[in-house]
Amino acid sequence: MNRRQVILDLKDLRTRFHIAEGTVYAVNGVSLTLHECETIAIVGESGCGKSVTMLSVMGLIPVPPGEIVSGQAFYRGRDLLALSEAEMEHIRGKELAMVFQDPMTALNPVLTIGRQISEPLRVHLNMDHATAQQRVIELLEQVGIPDPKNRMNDYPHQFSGGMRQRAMLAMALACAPSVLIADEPTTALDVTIQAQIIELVTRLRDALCMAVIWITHDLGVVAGLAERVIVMYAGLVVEEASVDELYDDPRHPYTLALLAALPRIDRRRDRRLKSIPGAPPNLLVMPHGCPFAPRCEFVFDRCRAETPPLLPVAIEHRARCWYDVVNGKPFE
Amino acid sequence: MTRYILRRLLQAIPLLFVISLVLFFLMQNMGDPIATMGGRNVTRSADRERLKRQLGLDKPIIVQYLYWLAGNDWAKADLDGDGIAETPGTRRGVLRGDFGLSLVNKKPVTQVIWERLPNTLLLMLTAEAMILIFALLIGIYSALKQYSTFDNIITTITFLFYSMPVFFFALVTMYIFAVNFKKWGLPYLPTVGMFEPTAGKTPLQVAWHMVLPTATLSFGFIAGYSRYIRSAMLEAMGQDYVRTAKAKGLPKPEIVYIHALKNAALPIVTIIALDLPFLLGGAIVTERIFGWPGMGRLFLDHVSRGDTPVVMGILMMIAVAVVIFQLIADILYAWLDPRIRYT
Amino acid sequence: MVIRQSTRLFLFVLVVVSMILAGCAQPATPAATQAPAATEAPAVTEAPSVTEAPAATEAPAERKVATFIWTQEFDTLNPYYTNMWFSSVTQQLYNCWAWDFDEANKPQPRLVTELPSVDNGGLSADGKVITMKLRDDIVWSDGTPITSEDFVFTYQMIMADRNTVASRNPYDLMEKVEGLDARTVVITFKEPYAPWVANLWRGLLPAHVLKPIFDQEGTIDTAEWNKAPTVGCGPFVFDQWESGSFTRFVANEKYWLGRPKLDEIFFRFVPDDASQIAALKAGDGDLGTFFAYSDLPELEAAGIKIINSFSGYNEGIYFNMHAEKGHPALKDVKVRQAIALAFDRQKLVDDLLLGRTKVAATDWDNTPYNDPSISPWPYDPEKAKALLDEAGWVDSNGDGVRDKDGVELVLKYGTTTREIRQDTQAVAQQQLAEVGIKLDLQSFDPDIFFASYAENGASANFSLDLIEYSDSPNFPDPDTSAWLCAEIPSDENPTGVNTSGLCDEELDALFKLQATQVDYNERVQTFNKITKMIFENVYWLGLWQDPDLFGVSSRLANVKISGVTPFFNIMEWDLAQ
Amino acid sequence: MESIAPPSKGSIANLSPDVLETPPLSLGQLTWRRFRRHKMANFGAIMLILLVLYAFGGAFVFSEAYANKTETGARLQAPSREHPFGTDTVGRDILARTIYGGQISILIGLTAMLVELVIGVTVGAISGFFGGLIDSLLMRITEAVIVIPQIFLLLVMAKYFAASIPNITILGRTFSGSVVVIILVIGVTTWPYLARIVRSQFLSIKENDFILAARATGTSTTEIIFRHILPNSIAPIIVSGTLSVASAITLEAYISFLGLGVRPPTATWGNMLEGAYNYIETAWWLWFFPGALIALIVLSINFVGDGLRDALDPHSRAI
Repeated sequence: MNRRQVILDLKDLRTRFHIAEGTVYAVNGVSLTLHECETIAIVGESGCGKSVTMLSVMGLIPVPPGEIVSGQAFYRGRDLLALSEAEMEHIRGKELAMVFQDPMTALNPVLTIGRQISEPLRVHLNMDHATAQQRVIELLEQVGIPDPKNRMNDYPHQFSGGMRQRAMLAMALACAPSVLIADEPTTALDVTIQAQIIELVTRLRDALCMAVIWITHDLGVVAGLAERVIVMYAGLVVEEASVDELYDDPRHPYTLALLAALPRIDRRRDRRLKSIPGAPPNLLVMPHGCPFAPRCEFVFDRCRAETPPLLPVAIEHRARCWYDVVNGKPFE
Repeated sequence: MTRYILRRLLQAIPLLFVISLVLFFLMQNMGDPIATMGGRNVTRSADRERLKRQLGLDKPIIVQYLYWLAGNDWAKADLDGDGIAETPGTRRGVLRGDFGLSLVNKKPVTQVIWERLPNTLLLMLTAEAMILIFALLIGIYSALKQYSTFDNIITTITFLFYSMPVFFFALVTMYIFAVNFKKWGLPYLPTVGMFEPTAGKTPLQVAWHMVLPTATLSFGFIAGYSRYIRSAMLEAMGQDYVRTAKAKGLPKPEIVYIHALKNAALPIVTIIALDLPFLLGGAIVTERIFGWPGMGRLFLDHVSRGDTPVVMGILMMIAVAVVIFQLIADILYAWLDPRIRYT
Repeated sequence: MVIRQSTRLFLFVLVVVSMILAGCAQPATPAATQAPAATEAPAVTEAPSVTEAPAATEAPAERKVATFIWTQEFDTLNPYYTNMWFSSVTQQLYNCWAWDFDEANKPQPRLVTELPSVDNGGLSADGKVITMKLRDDIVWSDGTPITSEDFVFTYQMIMADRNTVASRNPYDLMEKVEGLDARTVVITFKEPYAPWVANLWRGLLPAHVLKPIFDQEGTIDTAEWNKAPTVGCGPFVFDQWESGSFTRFVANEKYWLGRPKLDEIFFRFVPDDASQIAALKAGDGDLGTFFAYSDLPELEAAGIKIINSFSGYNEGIYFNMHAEKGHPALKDVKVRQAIALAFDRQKLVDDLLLGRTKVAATDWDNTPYNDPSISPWPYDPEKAKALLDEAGWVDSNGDGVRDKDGVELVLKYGTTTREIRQDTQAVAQQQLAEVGIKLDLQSFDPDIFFASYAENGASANFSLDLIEYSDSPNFPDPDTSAWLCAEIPSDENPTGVNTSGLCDEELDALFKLQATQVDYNERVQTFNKITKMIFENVYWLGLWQDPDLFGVSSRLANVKISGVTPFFNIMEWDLAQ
Repeated sequence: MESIAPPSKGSIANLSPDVLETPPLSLGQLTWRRFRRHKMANFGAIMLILLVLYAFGGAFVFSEAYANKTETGARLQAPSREHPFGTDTVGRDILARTIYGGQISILIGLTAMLVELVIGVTVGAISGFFGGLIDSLLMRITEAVIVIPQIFLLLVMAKYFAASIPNITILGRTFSGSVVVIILVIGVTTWPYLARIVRSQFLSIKENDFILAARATGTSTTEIIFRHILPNSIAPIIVSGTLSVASAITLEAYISFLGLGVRPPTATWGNMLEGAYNYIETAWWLWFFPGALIALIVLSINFVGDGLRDALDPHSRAI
């Protein structure tokens, strides 16, 4: 078991969106824990509820149409979901920081980079203008932006994509948060930049002893980064394991499929990449039975009738499946 | 930037030239400025002929336009009707700042306009201030409270006001607040004018007389603008950078008024800058209904008497203002939006 | 820090505001300071020293101020530069005619000792020379005596090539105007000119003010005096004119017929009829005019006295009888008679004009040249139908409209956009439809309707068949050129005013004759013949006598109104005790 | 143990996953569905249908002759059983006149919109498609029209044409020539905004790959314009056309109100207001009914236009 202190503890989080067409069941009972200085990855296809889960924790779900139906999110023992908006303002950006997918749209185009980075400093640390400026320069230096003194007066459009994401990181790290939530921060970037950013986050994590939640749809990037992986599908956690365990011994057909779709240099060349048949489920309908059943190659009757619970399948390894992929038969 | 401004201004010259030409031609068929209007003195055919000659209205239209544009002090006119042009002209033309004399009252056009401009500006700027303040308040608030009861009520009301023709609004308010309030013995608003002649032109009087016209002018615009601000704000509030700002733990006012509004302001500022010059023209209908001595009424009075110099003067003034304000809008836009640079 | 931020919060709002201020306050401020300076300057320096200061010392009690409401603003205050009703009517306040007219429209000498006549030697036997004897005590409001020089100067100004005066009538018919001495003016006409009483010296220009300007500029078109005639010769003096808002006249202390009883007359420009009515009813105005008839009962109920001032205007229909362009039916007297008989004008007057006036019988009702023996055509639709049948206009194709030789009896009936005229059109359309005449209604803005033939004016280009308006510019004289053959508008005569296009040789001769008949009785005889011809031939169909309606509040006393010069006794007007 | 909500809650549980997927809808169906959900647009549409029924259906109740029938003895009567909306200054029935006036007002709104569409779409399309010299020339003209405030231009043009067009008779009804004038004048002064919208649509659409593809296969220019680009830019044209009807009706009222509109006896809601204006105090029914009808129809059209805007917006998130 992990000996480090649990810093973030999600219990049965359920989030829905009420839109004109009905209710979108986005997150349907997610529980997970995060320890200090630990990095976990949440993996899944687009629309499986990864981002919504974390946005719910951060209190960034627009209400309405969003609604957090139930659940708790304990951060150092305090339930974030029960906090008032004002109390949350003190935690967001200071204790929990978030980096978003597209740094082009996530940065305000009409404010300078420096100003946007200095905002959390002013708000949370009550820094005066000069101190904040100084700190911004340090931060930019830290994330590897050359000539930060001048560049801090630039506007986002004057930065390249990678630099923007570095600036985003600087902004998130400004108040030295305990938890950094990175919501697919490298998706919009090309591969070399992606690697640089990952390297940067790893370095900063180690330096600051920061817990990181890395949301991604790409199992490939997870390997060198996270300690544990949580696989989500249709708003549910379907498998949870340490990185090695997951790669070596995946237990959920969805994880299997994800891995099969992954090009791996350690596999035989002639093995063809497999795509997952079908489409992700329509979350306008409350899933009944196993949500992956329509696309699952091992599906049998029980899958359609009952939703499987998240069952322990090995040490610190749990999967949500009625089928024992190791033995090739349903569980008893 | 300077080059950009210069280029834009140079581009405007042919535009203004074409506008003035078209308007001038249009105006020639607008009625006879010499036609009698229930006159008490005889305007016999001899007088009509003489006046046409004296005012240069007997000249071909292109010559009239040329005189209007470039003056006629380099040409000679036949004033006594003997067929020989011997009197040198006195007009210097628009190009040299001479807009001519009003055919109605023989005053210089510039003076005629200057006399009315302050009144119009007083009314319109007050209205514009009201429009801005209320439109911002309503627009932002209803954007923040999207789909709330307040938002729904405001949306319905703004549509009502937006759709209501100005004169109908004016008549209804006049009927209620001026006519019926008086009938019911309540404190009532004045119907027309800028002040009570007995009370004199005191600031209080003018303010009191401005209530209804300002309200009439404002409501439609408040409705329109606030709809616009609402949607601009809604769009801005839905942007990723607002979520980022929220994720940073910024307090709500700062998110709304800096991160969202500064972006939403871009199109709003443009619209306002483009609308402003039209204020110079006053509001024809409002000024007529409330008897406000401004540019709109001036225009109406002089159009109805075929007073080409004054009508041209007013229209060209507005055209120039529009061109300048369009430029200002563009520069302002560039100033507000760092992504745009003009070269 | 936070304050810094919040100032920048509304930066863009401030930008907008500063834009407004920078862009607009700039021109507004100089205008606000300049404009009054331009108009007030003479008033401040001259008017108070003459009028207000003594008034303030002599009568510290309340100033007697009367407020008049005008629905149109003056164009100019120079009497020779305007044709406009409101401007012309106001001239009796600040300017002076050689003689003006009382409520019976009889001339009253003002600048002259007596009206020139053959008996007193003022009028030569051939009617060409008029000698005027000026009073000794007449002075301009600044104290300068009024002399024959002012008359000669006025004549010169009217005739000057570079002055765009509204009308030269009848000055261009004169041979010369001379000042025999300071008190004697001699006018010599080229031909005998009968209507001189009505048309001569409708206003006087101060030579001592305007001559220097004329000498310098070559024109008085742009003279400040035209807008601010601070030197005048009426019972009141101009004080202030704020464009679009008001004009103020104050008592002329130097008026030779005695200082007026009122201290100040304030004209308020209210462009809107409803507001005028409201202001009068509320007591915010003491005098108003140009009412809709339907407002009269209410005004009277509010204690406003309505004065019907007949000023020679008779609303009527001119028939387009142009030789080529007229509708064939209208050339037949029977059709014109039928129209007269089919249109119940008495009911029109009773209902739409609330019976406040009468059906006009002739174009000269209410002038001294009227023939009282003529009364309007009666309403007799049956007879009208009979006449139309007789004339060969029958409904042969059963479409409800009479026709003859394939021509439908459809007449284009045009007038101005004035409400009462449009209403009349609607009523006429219905009544004439009952006898099988179809009317196509059209209405025009006055400046388009009255524009000349050259400007394609609707009343002058013979595109209409029935043309409705009223006109009486020479009142109380009946002289009119609208019936002369020579005035038929055409390409050769693009400014002609004969809207009927009628050329009746006999009528033409009579009109030419009357214009030279200086003897009143002879002229009346000629006019009676003219009137009879027009009436019997229905060359013109009278609708109603169109009086000027004045509403006078009970606050005002001694109010008399003349049809020619409504404010002829304005100096006697007073506030009721 | 975690559990999903009990099955009973998912009443659609029996549906197969295929059914659960949103069925593909055509643009028309999609628009109609979105429009149906827009409450105010529905209200507007219903109101509009009622108003059109009022104006055109009312003609079966009252004849035009009745609407123009003067009864000078019964002038300025307040609303009564006989004349539910009262009578006007010459005793005409206001109810009947609002019916016939409504026809003309609606006619003006629709035809002025057509004139605007024809000019605006043509100019915008040519300008956007061909670009270059033609574009800058057309855009200068467009600017020239925009630079003068519309109401000023309207007044000047209304006066310009006022004297020149005679009455016309269509289908046995005589229309004042001024109706044609007003339609033309409104159409001719309102097109620049539409032209700009269409131009920008064309500019962005013509850069799309499918246009390149069409060109590559040798599709003719006319076909590209009419088959490919125009249908794709139809949404903003429809919305702006709808709103133009409302603004044309208002503009007609403005011009009439300022005394330069449609001439009597042809009634429009606008010119009925003009004369009524002097009776604000004495005969409120003269201005109230036509004024309220104008406000109502403009409101309805604006609601419908707003609904259409939302329904036709491809970026709209609502399904």
